[in-house]
Formats: sequence, structure tokens, C-alpha cells
Amino acid sequence: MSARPAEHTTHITPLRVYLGIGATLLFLTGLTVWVSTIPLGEWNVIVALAIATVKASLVAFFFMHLYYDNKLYFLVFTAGILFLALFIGFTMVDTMRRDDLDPEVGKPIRDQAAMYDSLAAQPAMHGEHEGEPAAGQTDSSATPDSAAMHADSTAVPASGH
Amino acid sequence: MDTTSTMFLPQTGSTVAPGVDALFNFLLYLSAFFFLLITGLAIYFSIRFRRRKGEPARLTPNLTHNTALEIAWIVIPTILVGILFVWGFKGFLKLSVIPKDAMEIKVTGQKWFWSFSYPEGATSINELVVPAGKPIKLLMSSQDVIHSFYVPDFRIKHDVLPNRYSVAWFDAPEPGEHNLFCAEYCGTGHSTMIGKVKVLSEREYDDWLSTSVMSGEGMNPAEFGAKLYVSKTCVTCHSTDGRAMNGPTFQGIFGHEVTLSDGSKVTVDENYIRESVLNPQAKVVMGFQPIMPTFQGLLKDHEIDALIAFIKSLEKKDEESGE
Amino acid sequence: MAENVLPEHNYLKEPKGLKSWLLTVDHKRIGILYLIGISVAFLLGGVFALLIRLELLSPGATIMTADTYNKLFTLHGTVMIFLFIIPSIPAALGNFVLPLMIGAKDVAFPRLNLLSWYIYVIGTCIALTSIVLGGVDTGWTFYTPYSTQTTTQVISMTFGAFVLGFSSIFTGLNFIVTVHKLRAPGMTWFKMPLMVWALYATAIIQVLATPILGITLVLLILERLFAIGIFDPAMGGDPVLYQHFFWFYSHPAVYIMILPGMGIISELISTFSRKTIFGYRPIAFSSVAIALIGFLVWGHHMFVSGQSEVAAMVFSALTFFVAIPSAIKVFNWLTTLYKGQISFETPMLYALWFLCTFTIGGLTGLFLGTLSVDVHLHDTYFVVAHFHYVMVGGTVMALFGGLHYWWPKMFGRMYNETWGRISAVIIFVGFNLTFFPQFIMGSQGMPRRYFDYVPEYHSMHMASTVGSWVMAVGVIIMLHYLLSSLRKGEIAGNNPWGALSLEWTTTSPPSPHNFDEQPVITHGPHDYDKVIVERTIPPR
Amino acid sequence: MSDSTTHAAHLQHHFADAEQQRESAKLGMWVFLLTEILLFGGLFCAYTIYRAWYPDMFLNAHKALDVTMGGINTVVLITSSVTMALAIRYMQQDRRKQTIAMLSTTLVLAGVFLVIKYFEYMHKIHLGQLPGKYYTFTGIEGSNPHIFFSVYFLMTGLHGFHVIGGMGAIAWLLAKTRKGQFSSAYYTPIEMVGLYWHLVDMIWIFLFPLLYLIG
Repeated sequence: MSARPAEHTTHITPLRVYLGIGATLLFLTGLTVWVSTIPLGEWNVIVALAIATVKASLVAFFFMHLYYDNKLYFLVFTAGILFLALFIGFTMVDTMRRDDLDPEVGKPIRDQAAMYDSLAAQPAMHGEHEGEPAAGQTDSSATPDSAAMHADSTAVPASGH
Repeated sequence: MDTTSTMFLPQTGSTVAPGVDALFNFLLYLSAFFFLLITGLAIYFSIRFRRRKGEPARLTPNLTHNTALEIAWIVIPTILVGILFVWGFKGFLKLSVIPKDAMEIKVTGQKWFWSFSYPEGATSINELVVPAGKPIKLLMSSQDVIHSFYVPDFRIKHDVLPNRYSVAWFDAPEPGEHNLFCAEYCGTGHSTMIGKVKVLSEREYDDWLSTSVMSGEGMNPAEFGAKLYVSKTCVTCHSTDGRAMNGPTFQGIFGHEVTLSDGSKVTVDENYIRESVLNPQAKVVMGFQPIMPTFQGLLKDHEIDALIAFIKSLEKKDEESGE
Repeated sequence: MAENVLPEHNYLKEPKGLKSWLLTVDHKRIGILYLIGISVAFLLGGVFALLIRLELLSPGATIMTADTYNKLFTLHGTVMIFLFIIPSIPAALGNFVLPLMIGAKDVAFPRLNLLSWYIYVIGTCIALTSIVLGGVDTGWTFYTPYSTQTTTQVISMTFGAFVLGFSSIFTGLNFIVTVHKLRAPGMTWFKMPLMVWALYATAIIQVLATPILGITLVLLILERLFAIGIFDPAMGGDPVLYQHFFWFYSHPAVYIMILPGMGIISELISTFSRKTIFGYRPIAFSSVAIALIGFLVWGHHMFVSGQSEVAAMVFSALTFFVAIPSAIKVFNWLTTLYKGQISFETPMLYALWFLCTFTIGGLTGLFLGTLSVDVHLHDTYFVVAHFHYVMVGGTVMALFGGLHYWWPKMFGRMYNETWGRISAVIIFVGFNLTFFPQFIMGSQGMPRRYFDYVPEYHSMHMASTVGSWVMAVGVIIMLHYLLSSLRKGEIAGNNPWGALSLEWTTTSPPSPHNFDEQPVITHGPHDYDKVIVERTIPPR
Repeated sequence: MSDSTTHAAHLQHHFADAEQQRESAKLGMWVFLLTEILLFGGLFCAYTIYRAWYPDMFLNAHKALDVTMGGINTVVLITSSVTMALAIRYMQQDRRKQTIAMLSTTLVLAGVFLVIKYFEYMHKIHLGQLPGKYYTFTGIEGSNPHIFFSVYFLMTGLHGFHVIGGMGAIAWLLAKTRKGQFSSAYYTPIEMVGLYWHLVDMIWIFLFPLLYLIG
């Protein structure tokens, strides 16, 4: 791996590299779908993200030439990911630790938005599909009225009293 | 304990305030020192090394590094801010960790007043009444937007969020009265969302509790209504002199017809007033925003009756003045 | 002595015609176009500020209603921040001087540069539409759920800010590539003027932070339109999460505002004390350090917002950490004055004002980073005073200094030095009179964004309002002598200050292609210990 | 500096040589991609926070997405990335016809992606599995399932806009390639669009497992 290509020759990646990487990406796609069907608890998330990271790295290093190009581009790219990680990480230091001192401040007072009250009030609409949400459903009875109704419910949350 | 105010700080009204002030004053002296050092040197150098009239440009010394000096001005500030951080964090913990035996008062912020409900069942609006020398825990939430509960004399402040509880606490050792502000911008009435914290001695507090549910005994309903008009904050949005504020004036409306925002008309009678207090969004007078909060649970039946009597009395006055 | 006419080939005259200006890809002309834009925004925001101060002259309603007041402080904030101060030094002055300072013919992507100006204009128009439609009353922070509930024009204002973000991103992107790829032969990283380092650090923040503002404002608009439930508590969202999103951009944005100002001050102090910079590398690296650490301190805007205590602790610690590089800069500037040959033309006066007022702004920042003290000071006038000492006492003082410094380079003519000094003194006095009392009333407990106030604070408010008038007088004087110098000013010549960076080696105003010949770097930009270049007009 | 590759027709006056111009364009593009990562980053942050707050709801709600359609779309996008990379490779070898074929394939695959996405969206709209206040579906257990669909539509919607933008750029490249404006000496625009297209692919590589597989 050359840290910097010679001044004015451009690197031409061999065809078999592109095709090989492409095949690997497709294989990893199949793999991640397959793994997701095995219940591993928390590990499902970790494995899925690990495979996605490997796939993304292959794209970045070979399709986007980071492996051959000036290191500066790699730095720019990783800076983006680093600052995103810092953003999410620091935000979670707040969102996950709010109940450190007082358990009652950690959770919302109402854990369902007010619009679900009126959704529940019309159970006949989707009731029979409960439990099998993705099954090819044919009837949609979402009336425009009900949507408008939710729009109006500026939803004053439950009082502290 | 010295509770008087200084140039920079208001009086100290809570047990945590002196600790916060000590750190504030440390910061103040530290800042004053560095400010004087920096500007003093800048002025001295400016005078000492000024270019005199007609003096030709000359080469100046090549001073670019001084290891000792540079280490000093990295290390000393680092130590100082380290002290500030630890000291500030300790104080913050004191403000955040609520004593176990604290008495809990529920605080609700809404546009644009505060309401308080006490463990004994009493309620109050814009006036938090507490016994002296007893830790008070505030369990706060908002009905609409974010507000912030701020008592400068206590050095406490915490945002009050909709759909979430937040907490604060204080212990006011001496009886007295303190300003209560809303410190998070919340709209038209933000600057009127102010109240008082009344710290009473234990005995006065018990007296207050027993009489706090203002019964209106010994007053005629209109007088009692006039008191409620102020204490329940109708006054922030409704005038009695004909001026339109955030809401319509109370003067001369009783028995008259008003046009609602949907164009229909309604006569202002007992029922309409009662409905407007309990369900303000139902019939909004044309030209006004539907911003009034409900007073359901905050006003008792006989209190609403008294308010109605008060509004009626404004009607009479209006007729007498022969407008 | 300077010749008595402006150089024949200069970018102002060549090519001619309005169309050639509106379609220009010359970074100098785009800089001037930006300068016009930010001046209009500054005057507009300034008028809002004067109205706000007038209202606060006495308790109760003085000249307006509470709703009008709320809209005015919102417009003052949004106009000053998004339309004026963020593009001020980078896009207006930076565009003009950056390629000149590194010996380049232009920025890397001239057409993108022009596009970014047009995006600025379009974004401005969209934002100003909200004024025509009745104004916005959320404050420039657009906190949810207030911003999702209010009936005022939140969408057009936030969409305008969203569009303006792209302008800022493109400027930053352009500067990064320009500094990396277009430096003249021999212009190594450590021979760059410190202004370039500061602009480079600023550009890093612009490209890293602004996209988050973009997505935040999109989410806010969608929250208002469709109640998507990310930020609105009534829909299961979290308003404190909005604050994280908002401040992840808006705290680094504070450094977008101040870092280029620090760059200008480094140039001014070195030039006018005729001294090489003390601690060039510490100043350069501290710019980059501030840019990077500045991303990790946003939570100090949220100490009382309901964020977790452990987050507050982490953010407080990191906030103190970012104070160190700022302190290093101040000490380095101070030491640069030592054994110099200091003269006090208008730009240098502004640099000295900066040293004084930015120091106050920085030191009061320590109060606000200290957890327990911030609980008392948060959202009071103490905060208002603090950030005006940094933004006006820092950035605007630096902008005025830089404007006077490069004015003869931009237009080839000198402004009236006597009036320049008079107005600088008036602005300094007016500024301190306006904002120092706000520290006192703030720590006494006066909350910000109050239309009305309790009588205890009356005298402080009165002093502050009078100060705003003094400052306005200073700015009006400045406008007058600057504009009249365009026609009547003395011909400045290439190098009226005897400065050493590259922009002073070309003509004033420069030719359309900046340098007639590829500039050769023979000395560093601050080598006043090695080189004397005579001023083209004598010192006063 | 260099002189051999100078290509006067495409060299802008402020660059010293073609190499400097190409490197500038590339750095500019990478910085642009960085801003794209952070733009999507806000949505990834929202996803992470709400998933952590409502893990059960996310788990229940993600089952409403069709893994087969999502999987096919993943395959389609990865393939289009390969063809895009090949388009550049052929231009480096001055094989214009093959470049045109590869760009056309990329464009078609992008179209296929959007068509599949369209059917997925229509199905969701039909069921009322929509963002925010338009959510009317009642078959998902847990707190506030509308937030999952807000996040789903935001992330895939923003990604979809990027696919549409990419298609425009590829169509523009096709027109220019046909006119013979690129060669092995100058093909920077194809390279730049390629970088962008790979990023769009890369983002989908994360969206697919996060939304369809693990919720």
C-alpha cells in the first residue's frame, strides 16, 4: 500500500478486486439477514452493526479508494464519524442517566401521546389485525377526520397533581 | 449568617446560598485580579513601548518563546480552573441531592402563573408558602411549555418541563419574602409569571394552612371574588377597566352578548362564565387567542360563584357610571 | 509616498457593470458583496436592539406591547447571529483576505463561493419573510415545545436559517480546500499568517457543526407540521433532546464567531506593535484546539434544563478545559506588545478594546461554567452581558479593527484617522455602559427576555439604555467617515501600515488576479525583527 | 510542479496545474461527504436515543417492515455501487462505451431501488403506519410507536432524496460522457459523483440492519 500515489499516475484498481468486494458485500448482506433470524438478545444488535461496519469499510477503502489515496481524505472521513460518535455518546450520557438522583425525573409522566386515547377509542378499525401487523392488510379505515383530530389535540400532558 | 445583599448578589435566603456566594466571590476576586493584571500590563506596555512622534520604524527584538513563562501561564490557569470545577461540582451536588426528610410540594407552571399544592391538600397560586427551617422538595411539571422556577435569593433555579417531573429543593432558615421568577422564556406573559415565596415561622405556617382555603366567610361574594380575581391571577389577562389584555376585559360584559371566534354569539351569563373557567377553549371570544388554561381543580365551586358575583358587580358599576 | 491615483488595473473597476458584479467569481468582489449584506443585517439588528433597550428604559410597557417586544428580541438574535455575525468575519473579510494572504489567485471553488453568497441572500429573504408575515416570538433558540405551539412565523424563520447554513458550509468547505491546496510555493503551514490559521479552524467548525443545525431545523419544521414526536413532549418527544441538537451546533457556532476575530487581533497586535508574534505555534494550535474541544462543551447551556447530573459534570469539566487555549492566546498577545514599537491607529485601538472586553467576556465565562454558580446565573442578564462581551466586545471589535485595517486594501483609500479614533473611543465607552450594568442586574437575579421588570433593576436598565445610544452615535460616525472615504479618502498605496503579510505586497485595490506575478515568500508574515517595510503613508 | 497532465480545456485559471485542481476537487468532495455524514448523523442520534428509551416498542414496530423488500434493495444498491466503481475504472482506461454502459446500469438500479421503496411506502401509508400525528395503526404494542415510523420515514426519506439527487448527477454524467467530454486525463466529475454514490450506498448499509433487522 503506497501512502501517497506518485504525482500524476492514477491508481487503477484491478477488475477482480471490484468484483470480489462486490461479492463479499452481497455475501455479508445475506449473512446479516440470516443472523438476525437467530435470537441472540443484545448480540443481535452488536453482530448486525459489526457486519454493517465491515461492509461500509470495504466500500470506503476500495470503492472510494481510501486504501490507495492520500491519508488526508481518510482523516476527513473518520473525523465525520468521530464527531458523530461524540454527539451521540455525550447526548446519551444525559438521556440514559437522568434518574441518577431521583427515580421520578427519569421517565415521562405519560408514556403514550394523547392521540392514542382516541386511537384506542376506535378499536373496531384494526382490532382483528392485532398481533400480526405486517400481514398483508387490505382495508385501511384511517379516516381523514381522525388524523385531523390528532392534529388538534395540542395535548396538554397530565397535570402534576 | 449575613443575609444582606451586596453589589453583585441579592440577599441570601436559603441554607445553600452562602456556599454559592463564597464561590461567586472567589470567582469575582480571581477575575478582578486577572483583569487588572492583563489590562494593567497592556496599558503599561502601550505607554512604555509607544512609537514616539517622528520616530522611524525600527527592528524589534525577536521574542517568540519563554519556556518558564509559557509553562506558568498554562499550569496556573489549569490548576485554578481545576479548583473551580471541583468546588462548583460539590456545590451543584448540594443543590441537587434532596434531603430525605424534605416536605414535598407540587409545583405546576403554566402560561403564565405558578400553582402549588401542599401535602395537606391546600393549594395556592403565585405564592409559595413554606415553613422556615424545614427542607422543602419541589416536584415540578409544566402544563404547556418549558418554564423555569427561579428564586434569586435562594440561588436555586430549575427548568419545569411538560410531561416530565423535575425537582429542586431549598431550606429557608429565616421568615421573609422572596421574589419568584420564571427564567425560561414562555411567551407573552413570561415577565408577568412572577410570584413570591413566603417563608413563615412554623406557627404562622400552620395558621396559614388552616385558613389557606380561603372560605370567603364574612365577606360578600363580590368582595371575595375581587380577592380571588387577584390571588388566582385572573388579573394578569383580564382587566376591570375596559382595556383588552390577553383576554377580554371583565368590565361591563355580564348580561351582554359577545361574538365568538366561530362567528356565533353568546350571552355572558353564569353558565358561560363557569364554562369559560373550566373549559376555556370551548367558546373563545373573537379577536382573542385560545390561550387560557383551565382552572378545573384550582377553583372550588363557591369560588367560581364568587368570581361570577364579582364580574356582575363590575357590570353594575358600569351602568351607574352611565356610559 | 503613495502615488496620487488608484492603480489602473483593479478589481473594483475591472470588469465594469452591475452584471459583472452579480456574476463575479472573484473572491474579492464576493467579499465586498458579503460586506454589503452583513452591513445591512447589522444595521437592522442594531435598530431592533435600540428598540429593545428603549422599551426597557422604564418598568412596564414603555413603547410597545409584550408580544412586540418578544418578536423584537427574537429578530435581534436571529438577524445578528445568522445574518450578521456568522458570515461577518469569515465570509466578508475572510473571503477578501484569505487568498491574498496565502498568495493564491482565488479560493479553490470560485463558483461555489458565488453560489454561497446567493444562498446567503435567498436565506436572508426567506428569514425576513417571517417579519413581513408578522414576526417570530420564540427567541433565536427556537426551544420546543414553545416553537411548536406558538402561532408566529417559526417555519419561514427556521427554514431561512436552514438555507443560510448551506452558505456557511460552502464557505467553510472552500476555505479548507483553499488552505490545503492553494498556498503559494514556499508558503508552508507555519509561514501562514495567524488570521489564516484562525479562518482554517473556523472552517473546520463550519463544516462539522452546521449540518447538525440543518437536520435540527428540518426536524423542528416537521415537528410543527406533522407532530413527529421527536422534540414535542405532547407527542412523546423530549424537549431537552432538542436542546442537545440545537447546542451541538450553536455552541461551536460561538467559536465560528470568535475564532476569526482572534485571528484579526493576532494580525493587528503584531503589525501595530511592529513585533513578531510571541508564541506563533501556541496561538495557531490553540485555534485548532478551541475548534475541536469547543464541540464537547455544548451541555453547559443546559445545566438547569433537566439533563442528567453526570452530563452536567462532564460538560462543566470540558468547559473549563476550553478556557485554557483562550487564556494562552490572551497572554501571548500581551507579551507580543512587550518591547514593541506601538502606534495607536484606529485598528490598534480596536485590538486593545478587544484585549480588555474579551478578557471580561472570557473571565465571566468561568462563572457560567462553574456548576453551582451557573444555577443562579443561568438565563439572567449576567448571561446576556457575558455573551455580548464576547460577541460584541470580542467579535465586533475585531471586525471593526479588521475592517479599518484592510479598508485601504479593499478600496485603495484611507478613512479619516481622527474621526476613526473618536468613534472608536465612543463605541468603547458606549459598549461598556450598555453591558456592564447587565452583569450586576443579572447576578442580582434579573431574568433575561423580560418585557417588564421589578423596580429594583430600574437604574441598571436605565444606564444600559443610555449606553446603547452612545454606541449608536459611534457607529453612525463610523458609517459616515467610512463611506465618505470611498470618494474623498487619501490614496493609501500598497502598504499604509508597513505590514509584512502578502496582501500588502500587491496594489491597493489589488488587480483582478490578485498578484501580477507569482508572489515569492522571502520572510514570515510577522518577521518585524528582520524586515522593515516603510509605510506608504506616514504614521500619524 | 507537474506539466505532463495539464489539460488546458478543464484547467481553471487559479490552479497551477491539473493535479492541483483534481486534488482540490477531491478534498472538497470528501469535506462535503463529511457534512453529509453529520446531516444523517442527527437522525442516527434520534434513532439511538429513542431506541434506548423504548426498546420494546422498536422491537415490535420494526417487524412491520418487510425484510425481503429491504434485502432486495440492499442488493440493488450494492450492485449499483459496483457498477459505479467500474464506470470510473473504464474511463481511466479510456473505454468510453463501457463507461456509458456502467453508468446506465447504475441509473437503472437506482430507479429499481426507488420503485421498491415506493411500494414499501404505499403499503405503510395504506396501513396508517405513518409518522407523528398521521399514525393510525393500532396493532403495535408499546409506547408511542409513531416515533419509530417518524424515524423510519425520516431516515429512508432523506436517503431517498439523496438517491434522486444521485440519479440526476449520473444522468448528467451520461450526457457529458456521450459528448466525449471525459477521458483518462480528465474524469474528475465521474470520480466525484462516484464518491457521493458510494456514500449513499454506505448509509443504506447501516439503515438496513438498524431499521429492518434489529429495530
